[in-house]
Amino acid sequence: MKYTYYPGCSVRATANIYQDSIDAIAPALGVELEELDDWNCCGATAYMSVRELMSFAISARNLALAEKYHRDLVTPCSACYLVLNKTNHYFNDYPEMRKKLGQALEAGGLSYSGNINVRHILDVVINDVGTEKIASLVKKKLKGLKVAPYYGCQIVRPEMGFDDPDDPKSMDILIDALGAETVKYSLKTKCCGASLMGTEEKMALKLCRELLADAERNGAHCIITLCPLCQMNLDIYQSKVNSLFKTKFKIPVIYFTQLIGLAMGVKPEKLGMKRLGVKVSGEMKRIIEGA
Amino acid sequence: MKLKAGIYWGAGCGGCDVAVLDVHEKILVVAEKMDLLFWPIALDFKYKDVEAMDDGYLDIAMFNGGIRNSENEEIAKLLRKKSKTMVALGSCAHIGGLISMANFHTKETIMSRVYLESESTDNPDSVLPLEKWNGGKEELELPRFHQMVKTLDQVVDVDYYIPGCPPVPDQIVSALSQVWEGTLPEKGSVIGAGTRTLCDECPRIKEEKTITSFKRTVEIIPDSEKCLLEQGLLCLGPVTREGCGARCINSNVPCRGCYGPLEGVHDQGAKMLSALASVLEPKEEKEIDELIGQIADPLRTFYRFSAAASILRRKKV
Amino acid sequence: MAVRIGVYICHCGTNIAGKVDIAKVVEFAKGLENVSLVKDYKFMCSDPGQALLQKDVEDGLIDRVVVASCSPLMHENTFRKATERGGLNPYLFTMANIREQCSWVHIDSGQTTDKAKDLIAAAVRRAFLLEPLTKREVPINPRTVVIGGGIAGIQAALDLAEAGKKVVLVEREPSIGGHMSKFDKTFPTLDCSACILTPRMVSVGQHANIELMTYSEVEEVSGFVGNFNIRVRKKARYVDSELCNGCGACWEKCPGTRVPRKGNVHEKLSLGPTTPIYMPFMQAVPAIPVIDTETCLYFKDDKHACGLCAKECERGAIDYEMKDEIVEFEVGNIIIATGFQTFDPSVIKRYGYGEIENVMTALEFEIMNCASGSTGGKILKADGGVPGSIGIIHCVGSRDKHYHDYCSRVCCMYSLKYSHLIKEKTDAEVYEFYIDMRCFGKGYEEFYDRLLTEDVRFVRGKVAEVTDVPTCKAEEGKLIVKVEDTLIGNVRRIPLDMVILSTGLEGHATLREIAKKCSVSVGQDGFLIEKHPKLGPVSTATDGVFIAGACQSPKDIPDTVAQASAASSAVLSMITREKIEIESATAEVDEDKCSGCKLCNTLCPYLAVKFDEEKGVSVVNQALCKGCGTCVAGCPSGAISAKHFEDRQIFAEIEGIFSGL
Amino acid sequence: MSFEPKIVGFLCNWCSYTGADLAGTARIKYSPNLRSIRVMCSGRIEPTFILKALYEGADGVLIAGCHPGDCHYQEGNYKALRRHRMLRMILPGFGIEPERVRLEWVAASEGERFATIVDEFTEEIRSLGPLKVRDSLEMVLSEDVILNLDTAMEEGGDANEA
Repeated sequence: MKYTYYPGCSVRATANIYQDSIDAIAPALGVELEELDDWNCCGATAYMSVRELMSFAISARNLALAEKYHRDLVTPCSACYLVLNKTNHYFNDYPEMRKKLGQALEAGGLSYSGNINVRHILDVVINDVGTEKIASLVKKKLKGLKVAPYYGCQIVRPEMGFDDPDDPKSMDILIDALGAETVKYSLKTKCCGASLMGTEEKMALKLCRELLADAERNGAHCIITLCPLCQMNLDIYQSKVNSLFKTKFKIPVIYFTQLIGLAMGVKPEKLGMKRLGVKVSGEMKRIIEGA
Repeated sequence: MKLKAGIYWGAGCGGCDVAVLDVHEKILVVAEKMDLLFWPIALDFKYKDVEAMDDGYLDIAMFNGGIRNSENEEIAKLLRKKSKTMVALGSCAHIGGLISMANFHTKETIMSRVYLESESTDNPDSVLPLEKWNGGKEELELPRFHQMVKTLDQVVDVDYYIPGCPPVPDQIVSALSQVWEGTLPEKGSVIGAGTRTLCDECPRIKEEKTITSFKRTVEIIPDSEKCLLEQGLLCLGPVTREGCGARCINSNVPCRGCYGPLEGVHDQGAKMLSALASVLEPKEEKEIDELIGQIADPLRTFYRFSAAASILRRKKV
Repeated sequence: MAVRIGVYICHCGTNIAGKVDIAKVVEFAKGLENVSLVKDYKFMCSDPGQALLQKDVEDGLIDRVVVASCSPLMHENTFRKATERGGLNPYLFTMANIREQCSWVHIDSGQTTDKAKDLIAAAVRRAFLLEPLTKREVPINPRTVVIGGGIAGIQAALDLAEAGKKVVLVEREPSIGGHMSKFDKTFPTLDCSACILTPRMVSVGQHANIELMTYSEVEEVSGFVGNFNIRVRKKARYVDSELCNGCGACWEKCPGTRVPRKGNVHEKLSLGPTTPIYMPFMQAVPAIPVIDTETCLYFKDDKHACGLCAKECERGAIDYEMKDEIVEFEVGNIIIATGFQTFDPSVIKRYGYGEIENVMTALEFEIMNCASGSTGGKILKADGGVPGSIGIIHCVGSRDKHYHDYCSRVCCMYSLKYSHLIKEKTDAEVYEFYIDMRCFGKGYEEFYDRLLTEDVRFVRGKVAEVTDVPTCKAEEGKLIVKVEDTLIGNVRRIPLDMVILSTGLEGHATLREIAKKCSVSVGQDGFLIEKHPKLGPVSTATDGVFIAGACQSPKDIPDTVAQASAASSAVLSMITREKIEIESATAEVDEDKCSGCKLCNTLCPYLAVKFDEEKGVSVVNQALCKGCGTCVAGCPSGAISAKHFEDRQIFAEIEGIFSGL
Repeated sequence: MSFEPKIVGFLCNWCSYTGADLAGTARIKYSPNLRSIRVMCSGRIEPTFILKALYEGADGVLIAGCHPGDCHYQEGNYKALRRHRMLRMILPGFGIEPERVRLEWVAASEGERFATIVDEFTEEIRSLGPLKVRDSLEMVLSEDVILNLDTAMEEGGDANEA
């Protein structure tokens, strides 16, 4: 299965462990990712509310480039997934926007017909690769590992495309397929506060605390996520949450791709496990190393 | 007294004339009852022989082939004048026949296709048929190629129709016997055929129909016991008059509609379309389009034999 | 003899004459083929107007009638009758609609007049080809089947039975009573539901004219108005109703359970015994238990070791070998009263139903309130404690684009009733989260006013979510309702002990199936479509099939009872007629032309077209045919014709439209 | 004078004809180009009727039935839909734009919608221009016309010698 790959900025910087873990497992899953040549910023969420048209135009450039590949465009980042899909939607459903974007692209010597399918890498893993195949690749039993699936907000709002936005289950079934245990995690689609971290830090930390507390209350050994922003927020800022709210959270927050890698027996270093903010310890360490 | 008869071919393939010959030994019965006074394909007669006849001299004229050019039309009118009974023999004279599929093209496109564009054409000077040619001493005149194909009854008054492409020989004899026995039905009737559609004489098992896919004959070997339409083959039997003895059906091939529709059906193609659409399975526009998209050349499938007799008759220009 | 058509052109005061040049149209009509007289009149539908054409028919001046006036939907019948009074077959009349679809809708008077001419020319051509049709009558079987034994079915059955007519009442559940039997009090009067319902249920059980079939389902309906055949499956109860005296010894000794053994208070909610052999509630009619084979130990165990109830039954009424029974009978009319089911709120994940303890549906809360139920009418939390605060969320599944667009009409009122009951029984704080309060019935607004004085907190806003994840101390161990209070313009988080979801009403899951059996249509909202939304609320497109209660739309009890009585009186009016005229303009097969291709066999929604194996042709059952013409268009050989809408008549109309060109 | 299209409408009795009546009752104004023929159900409408209307001189044909799921006769409108989709496939063969035959769902309560549809359709047909099937056919036939037989023979009888 070959796809056009749109990495987005995060996985090439703050979230490079995401990229590492994808690289480590993709060949085994039979997923070939050909990077979109000359891609640019997705347009990002914040910019969209400041200069909408400009933002759409930036985003549409990626879609126009991708069209030449005649394949689905896959991104690992929820923000990119949201923005690219939103651009697609506006381009296809609003003739006025289509016209304007068409002109903008034309000025850059490009054109777009609106036929690119933008997908999240989780969608590819669950629906194209399939849990059956994933289960067959498991070498290390993760039995007893309690995992809280955290989907975050951008992938489900306003709609998810490949799962129920109110109660997504894709990572839940993935956890089952890997032999670990899904913990009930009712905040799975609540905001982690990432976009507030620069402006309203205390509010953002409060949102993080709620997510961490609920995971801990439900006995989770770790949280898995599919978004570079969520991961960074919950992982890097965990110590700040602890100092502000006098809590003692020590919950590793990893990418679902890392969990797959661990189960497949990939060396933790290759998955970027050593570069996490909150290191794997206690029960989780015992299960991972013991298995 | 022997009946006086004439047979003529208009625009056709000659299959109907052959069908007349195919009555085999029964031709003797025919010969006993009738004198053939005009049959250009088989016997040496001239138009002037016909012209010389008194009006109504012939008891019966059987005209096969459609009306494609001015000669066809002239002779149709001439024979009408000279005969008491005018019979349209075969699909072309009856409902236009295969040749009337030409009505989906204009005269110009046909001419250029045949004389200029076709793969086998060698015509470097782009010469097209002329209607008149002046050779200095004398002027030659060729029949004019008409804009469209017409059925016989679109140019003259027709008394009876014997359908089929070609008509079944036995049916020709039985129709003719009605002439000499004086048992002809009401004027305008179809003779030498049944009063129901082909499904009546089709021996296959018919069930209630819900069509989920269309197949072409090259794609499957149909079950020879079951209704072909139910197997997804576009069989025009339901909309076609019986009388052929289900020739195609018995060869495991769907009916193509040569015997034409029953009385009261104004447009064989549209009727088939209406009936067929009724029993398709899908209800959503997209699914419907997907399914009917499987029909190869729907226009010429539904109107294979009856284009000239259809309501619209031709492609509008 | 030549056809003589009379054309009558109506001015309709100035309604037509104001826009259509009547004089020109009259002149035009006079010039049409086969028209022997043309008259115009101020109001054709008036008595003198009708008399005008009637007399011309009587005098033998004309033998076809065309009236150009309003819509046939308005006055076709009027003029048909006038034609008939004149001595002509009413089907030799036709109409041209030059008002609703002409003079009222166009601006340019010249174009309007031209259109009127075309429409009249079309009608005249059609009239020329019209054929007389015979009126057809069928006798009506005086017996009626009522499907559904809720309050609607009970009311309809009793009305008919009291009038001396035989009724078969078919109920899916082991007892009649429906949803109303699960209610404790009814709004707004707060009278006890059981007290008003039970006597009616008993009357149904005892009435000589009512044959009651409970735990039974209608399997097949065939036939047509006045002459329906009904096939019912009586499901095996495993208790012989002839022998059982309802003593209860069986369930008292039964060791099994239908509810989770270790379940909490809410999971164990029940009105009747929770054993596998049970009565749904104590006032059940008939008072005969039934065995739930899913949970019964005898049936679950291959060795059939249990058998305790059979040992306990003094009358030997328990019969484990009992089989389903098929019963067939004939009736003249059908009343569908299958009621509603409540919306399943578990699909709204945000409200946590089924996930979070103490989030319950209205119906569960209703059962909890019932004095004879498993909590003895006490309002309790899942752990058995007394709630200190309760929230009621309105419009769950109703007025919501994602679920049902419509308002369920009863939720506001029952929610108010709950507030009152909670206040009466506990000291709990009560919150009502509403979008709009809809208190439209008699005494409803007064009830709302009363609740406003009972210290209930009304919060106007659609609840975003119900969660058990706390964000502060005060929320720990509570359900938190997150809602935008639109009256103060703030998002609030309100910690509560219990949340009741006021779930909406929807057509019963089996409604589509029963509708199909009875040839009745289901609308996009999932309820049955009545004949006319205003003027035919209890009849349907199928003659002899009537509807009552919440199967037509969400309804409260008074409206349901009213509609049930309306349905039964409609049935009575049919029965009293003894005979009914049925559609004359039906489809007909010319058997000489039909080849038996069976193409038409699947087309009829009323199953009127059947294949006659003996003759080898398809035939249209004239009594079942409603004249839609679908089979006619589908018949490839032209063997089926539509009386009054024949091909040639429609062709003539088309030609008429263009005859003036 | 600008081209005034003539459109034939086939309306089902229960939804569309009633909807059209409602437009009247509400005095909603719309183009006067439609001439309606009432049938009981859109399931009765045969492609033959449409071809006939086009042949006789209609520039466009409107078929209107109940919305899917709301058919008075349960499923007649689905048959109308399928027939319409199939008819669209063959119309170009007869040189007729498929857009000239339009299928719409109009409920009994949709008077305004009916008026809008008629207005829109009228304008669409206006922009497509006149159809004139019959006129064009007659013109073609006149090009082919054979002289009266008797005169033809008098004038050119000799030419027939073969």
